[in-house]
Amino acid sequence: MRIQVNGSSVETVPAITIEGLLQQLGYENQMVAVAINASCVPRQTFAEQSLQESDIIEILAPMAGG
Amino acid sequence: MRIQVNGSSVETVPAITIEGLLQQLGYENQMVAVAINASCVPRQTFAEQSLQESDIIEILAPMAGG
Amino acid sequence: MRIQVNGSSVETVPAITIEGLLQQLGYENQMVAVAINASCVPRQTFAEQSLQESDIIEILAPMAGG
Amino acid sequence: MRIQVNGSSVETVPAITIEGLLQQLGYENQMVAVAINASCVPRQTFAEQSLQESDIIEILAPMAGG
Amino acid sequence: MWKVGDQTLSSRLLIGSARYPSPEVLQTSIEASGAEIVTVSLRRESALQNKAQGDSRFWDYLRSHARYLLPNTAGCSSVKEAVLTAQLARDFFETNWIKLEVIGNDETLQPDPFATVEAARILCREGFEVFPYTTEDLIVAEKLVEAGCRIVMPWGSPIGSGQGLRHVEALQSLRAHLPGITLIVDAGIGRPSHAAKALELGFDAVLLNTAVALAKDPPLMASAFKHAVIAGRQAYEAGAMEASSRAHASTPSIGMPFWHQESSL
Amino acid sequence: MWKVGDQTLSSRLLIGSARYPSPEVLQTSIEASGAEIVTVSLRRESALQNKAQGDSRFWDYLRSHARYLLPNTAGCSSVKEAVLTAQLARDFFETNWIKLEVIGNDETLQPDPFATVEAARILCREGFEVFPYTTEDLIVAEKLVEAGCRIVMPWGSPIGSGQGLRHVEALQSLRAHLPGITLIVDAGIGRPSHAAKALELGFDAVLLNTAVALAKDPPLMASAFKHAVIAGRQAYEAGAMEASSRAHASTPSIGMPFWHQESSL
Amino acid sequence: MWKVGDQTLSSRLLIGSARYPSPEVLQTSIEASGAEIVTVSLRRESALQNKAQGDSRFWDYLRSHARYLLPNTAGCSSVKEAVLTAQLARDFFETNWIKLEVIGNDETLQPDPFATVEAARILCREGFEVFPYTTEDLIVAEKLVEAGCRIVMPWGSPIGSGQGLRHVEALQSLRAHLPGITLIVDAGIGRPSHAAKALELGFDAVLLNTAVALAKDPPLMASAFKHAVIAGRQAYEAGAMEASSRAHASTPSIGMPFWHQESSL
Amino acid sequence: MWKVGDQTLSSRLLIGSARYPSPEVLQTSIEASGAEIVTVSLRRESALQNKAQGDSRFWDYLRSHARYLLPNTAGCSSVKEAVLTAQLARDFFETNWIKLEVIGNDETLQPDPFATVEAARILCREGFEVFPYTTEDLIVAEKLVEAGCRIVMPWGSPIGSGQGLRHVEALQSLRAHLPGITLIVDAGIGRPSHAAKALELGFDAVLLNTAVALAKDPPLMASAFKHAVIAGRQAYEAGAMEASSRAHASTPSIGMPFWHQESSL
Repeated sequence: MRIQVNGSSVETVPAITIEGLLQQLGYENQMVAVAINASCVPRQTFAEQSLQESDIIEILAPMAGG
Repeated sequence: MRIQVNGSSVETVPAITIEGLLQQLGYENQMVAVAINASCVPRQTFAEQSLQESDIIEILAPMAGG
Repeated sequence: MRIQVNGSSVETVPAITIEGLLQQLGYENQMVAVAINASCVPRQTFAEQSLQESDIIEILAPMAGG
Repeated sequence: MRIQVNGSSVETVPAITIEGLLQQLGYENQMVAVAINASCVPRQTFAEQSLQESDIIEILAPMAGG
Repeated sequence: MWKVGDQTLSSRLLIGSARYPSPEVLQTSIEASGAEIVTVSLRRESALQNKAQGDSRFWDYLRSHARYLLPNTAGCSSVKEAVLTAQLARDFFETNWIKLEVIGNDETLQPDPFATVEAARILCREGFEVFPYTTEDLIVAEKLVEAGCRIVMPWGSPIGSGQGLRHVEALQSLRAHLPGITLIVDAGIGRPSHAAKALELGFDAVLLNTAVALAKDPPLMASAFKHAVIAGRQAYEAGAMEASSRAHASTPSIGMPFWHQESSL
Repeated sequence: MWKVGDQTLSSRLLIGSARYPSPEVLQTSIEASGAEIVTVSLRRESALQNKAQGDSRFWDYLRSHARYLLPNTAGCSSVKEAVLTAQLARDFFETNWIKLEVIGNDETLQPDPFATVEAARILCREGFEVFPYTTEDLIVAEKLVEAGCRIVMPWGSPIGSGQGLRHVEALQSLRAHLPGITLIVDAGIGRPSHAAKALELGFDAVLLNTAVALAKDPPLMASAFKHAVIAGRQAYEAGAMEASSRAHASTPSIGMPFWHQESSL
Repeated sequence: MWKVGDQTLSSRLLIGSARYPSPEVLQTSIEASGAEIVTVSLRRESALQNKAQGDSRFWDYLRSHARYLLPNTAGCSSVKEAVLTAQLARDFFETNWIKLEVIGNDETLQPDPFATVEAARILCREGFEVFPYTTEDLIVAEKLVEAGCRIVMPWGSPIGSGQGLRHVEALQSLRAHLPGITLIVDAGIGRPSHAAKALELGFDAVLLNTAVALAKDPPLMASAFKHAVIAGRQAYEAGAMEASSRAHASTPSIGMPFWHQESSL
Repeated sequence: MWKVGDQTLSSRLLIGSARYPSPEVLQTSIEASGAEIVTVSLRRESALQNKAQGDSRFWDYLRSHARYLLPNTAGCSSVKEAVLTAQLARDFFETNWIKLEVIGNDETLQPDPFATVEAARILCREGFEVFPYTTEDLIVAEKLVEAGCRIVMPWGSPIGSGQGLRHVEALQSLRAHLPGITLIVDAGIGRPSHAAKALELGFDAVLLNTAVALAKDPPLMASAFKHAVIAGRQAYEAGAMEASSRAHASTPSIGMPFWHQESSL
């Protein structure tokens, strides 16, 4: 299926979990925060939470801030 | 009947009009603005608008302002 | 004889008066102030005051000022 | 003889030295600076320097300062 | 000439009518000021006792002489009060102009930006020309414009303090970001130099009261302000020099006689 | 009306004649300013080449129209130069008035207090009416008075900088300590609000040049300053209110209708 | 020692982690500053390319060394964005602290008081400890407190401008009216003297970033700020003298020798 | 470490010894300040009555603990007095250091630039290391340097007023024009932020007295100033950012999630 990740189109297996997506994209060892369709996804649910066609995903990482 | 005018209790005939009240209180030749129960009463209705028991009346006059 | 006028060397007849010098230099109709060797020369003495070899003359005119 | 010390009149023996004066006034154990007639007197000359009738003496001591 | 709301005016001074030593001084001060807009208020009439004395002279004069009256909502501290006061004033003074003042703190007399914006929205919808008293906050001013205001009146400094323009950069920012809005500095003007400065910054006008009313000679001070707003506006139109951190000789340095050159050795 | 030296004047604005885009603009600016005193200078005449052009128009105009000329010693940096320049100016301009300027630093154009006082002493003895350009330093001003000056001209800020009055407290102290002396703020005035402020502080007049000459529209700016000095002086005479750190309601709070009382609950 | 939220801290300096020349300089600067709270942000990870380089060193360091992280909502300009960013940050950084920043104007980076108050209300209800970035407006600050904030962070001047405290009287008013609230000056601090001044006024702490990050020598500047906040706080506790408009001799004038009395003749 | 005269010092704070509530408080304050130079004075001893009490404790402590004493000529208002006082102090305190203070006005306690320069010239010729108290006037400072001074001490504001640095641009000009001279801000420092600012501007040190002595807790205030001069000096050495009139985001704006882009629509 096709979803949006950080503004780019990405092809995944259907009903992929967030954990699965992060593995697919090479983030497995990194700490990130994830929002689906502008809602916050708690980190402890990454393994269960599965995605749907056309979902808009944001993967965020810590950065310097003022 | 008994109403409140500018914070004081006043005894009037029942269903007195605003015009009647202004006469009773000695305002007849003065220009004033009137509110009944915190609502503005247009001047042209002073002759018709009658009051009810316990109404709260404010009679306001022009004053210096900054 | 040779004198300095406003920083330039000028050749004149000997013992020329200031009035003579101003004529020679083309200032006759202009109002100017004159200093000889850093001393002020009153205007009413321009006709009598004669110059000497090597004198340093400043001819000044009115200008805008703040 | 009579001299002025810090604005007051003081009676001393004639030709008293500064050291003598300081003893007479009870300053012997204190560090002070001394001026005679508005001139500075070096401390090491206190024993020799003698005073004259009508001298004006200032005895100064260290004080807080900003 | 400039426009405020739909009216064209000559004077860029708006004047308050309060705190004068007497109605006569008020009258001569307003005349000396050249102001065409005078602010007024509505208050409880204590009719029975002293009606038709002092204050009625005040009102008779203003009614016949002030070109435009600008009623205010002074003393209001909630949306409801301010809206009701505005409605009463419209009916009484027969004008849709209202100086909207919703106070957020009784000690500092600061405007409450939240209540002011909300009241402005209601009053603009009801057809009022709202003159809102506000701070120099750009975001609040933008919300007032969104709410329908064509005029915004930032304070210079606290009401009646006479401190002049406290936050000049913020006022400049307001002017730069709201080019199409009529901006009037209201409150805090203490001296003609403050008024001149507001106009120099491109503000359209100033509104003041205490600075004239509490001067030792109010009519003379009113005249001083009349000149100050002319001075400030002309300076704005004349395009002032930029201030510089360095000195620049005004008298040209060319043609210096020799003794000048010498002395620099 | 006020007095400077032995003359009685109406205008409290003294204006410089330098840096204008053209002699015509100079002329209309001076007229628009209402100034009765115009500063001028003396410089080497480059006679042979371009005599009687631009500059002679300048001079013809000033000679016939300026009520009082005030020659300066601009560019001098020693006592000797300044005294000589003053003597030449007196002879040429037929006035004992001299704006004494002895510069101590070519970059900041600050006055040299030591040379200024010494030159002032010499010139006062020679019968000049000395208008000394100085800082806001009270002690230096007192020395100038001791030297014979009846007029003292502290700077507002560096010459041509347009920064206005940099050291307001020091200027106030000067005014307070020298009540009988004519005090004119010279240098640094950039905008009418600066001029108004100087007059509000009790200064007798201001002298300026660059602020008018370098405005985009010099005659309009000259008019702006004319109004500003009137505003400032009237304010001084009218007795301005004291500024306060607190707010004070201008509209009286008596007679508030009940909904005001409610809202404070 | 002081309290912010439920934590007890020694240092009254909060420091940002952005704009440093390198992660090493960031690290030594934070250490030199003595700050216990470091602000951070969340942004889109461009994972595939450059993961685990520069930025992960940054994160590894902060995770292990910063005593408290304070995530921000920088760049948000609506309530919805700010709330979502706060929720993500809480989950990621495992803290309920959030520096709430809702920008009202992209050029001036001013806070939007309306959106900030609304977002603060939502976040406080959700159990966040909200550190709201706001102006010096007292009424807005009071609304933030009403919304549940125990901390209010007024700006000193625009973000990154380094102008220091622009509106000192307004900040003093804020301190005086909100005695029980933790007040932190955020934004605009450019120099240690600015930080010291904020603390002298009774503010509980300062938050800064650019002033250290863009100094030529950031760790040394961080140390400078460490000393400045100590200086400012000690001064506040020590009870500073009142400033006076007049001079007062420090050296006592008693016991002057006679030549002093003479010279005054 | 820095040099003043021929001595190398750690602390950039010079402290006065007057106006403390007690000799004990003076002592703990000096210790807390870290100052190595303490100013003192000479006055008429009223020996007969109360000799060797309070004041002798003061003197015993200073003699044994202050690393350097700096006697002053406080109260002098003529060249003659100042020179004599300096000579007595040299003999008594066994130091050629002298804080030269020649007052020109008893109310404002301003220095007399004329007498100060003349006295400085005499004292420098006699081998003194002169620390002259002066204004921020560049020309006067240059004359002091010409007279032989290696140190110049401009005031920040009037003695004992606590107003801080009144004329910042003038102080900056002084620093820029006298790069090789030791510049110490003397007088007017009221708070640590003032001291920090002086150091940030590149001044070598500050001398203060009243700000510590009249604090409610002088030793704590002394410590505050100790930190402030460290902060200010480190900031100067660390190269502070330039202040800007505009805002600049500290948190980078790259990598914003989509909802940020949306909200700007």
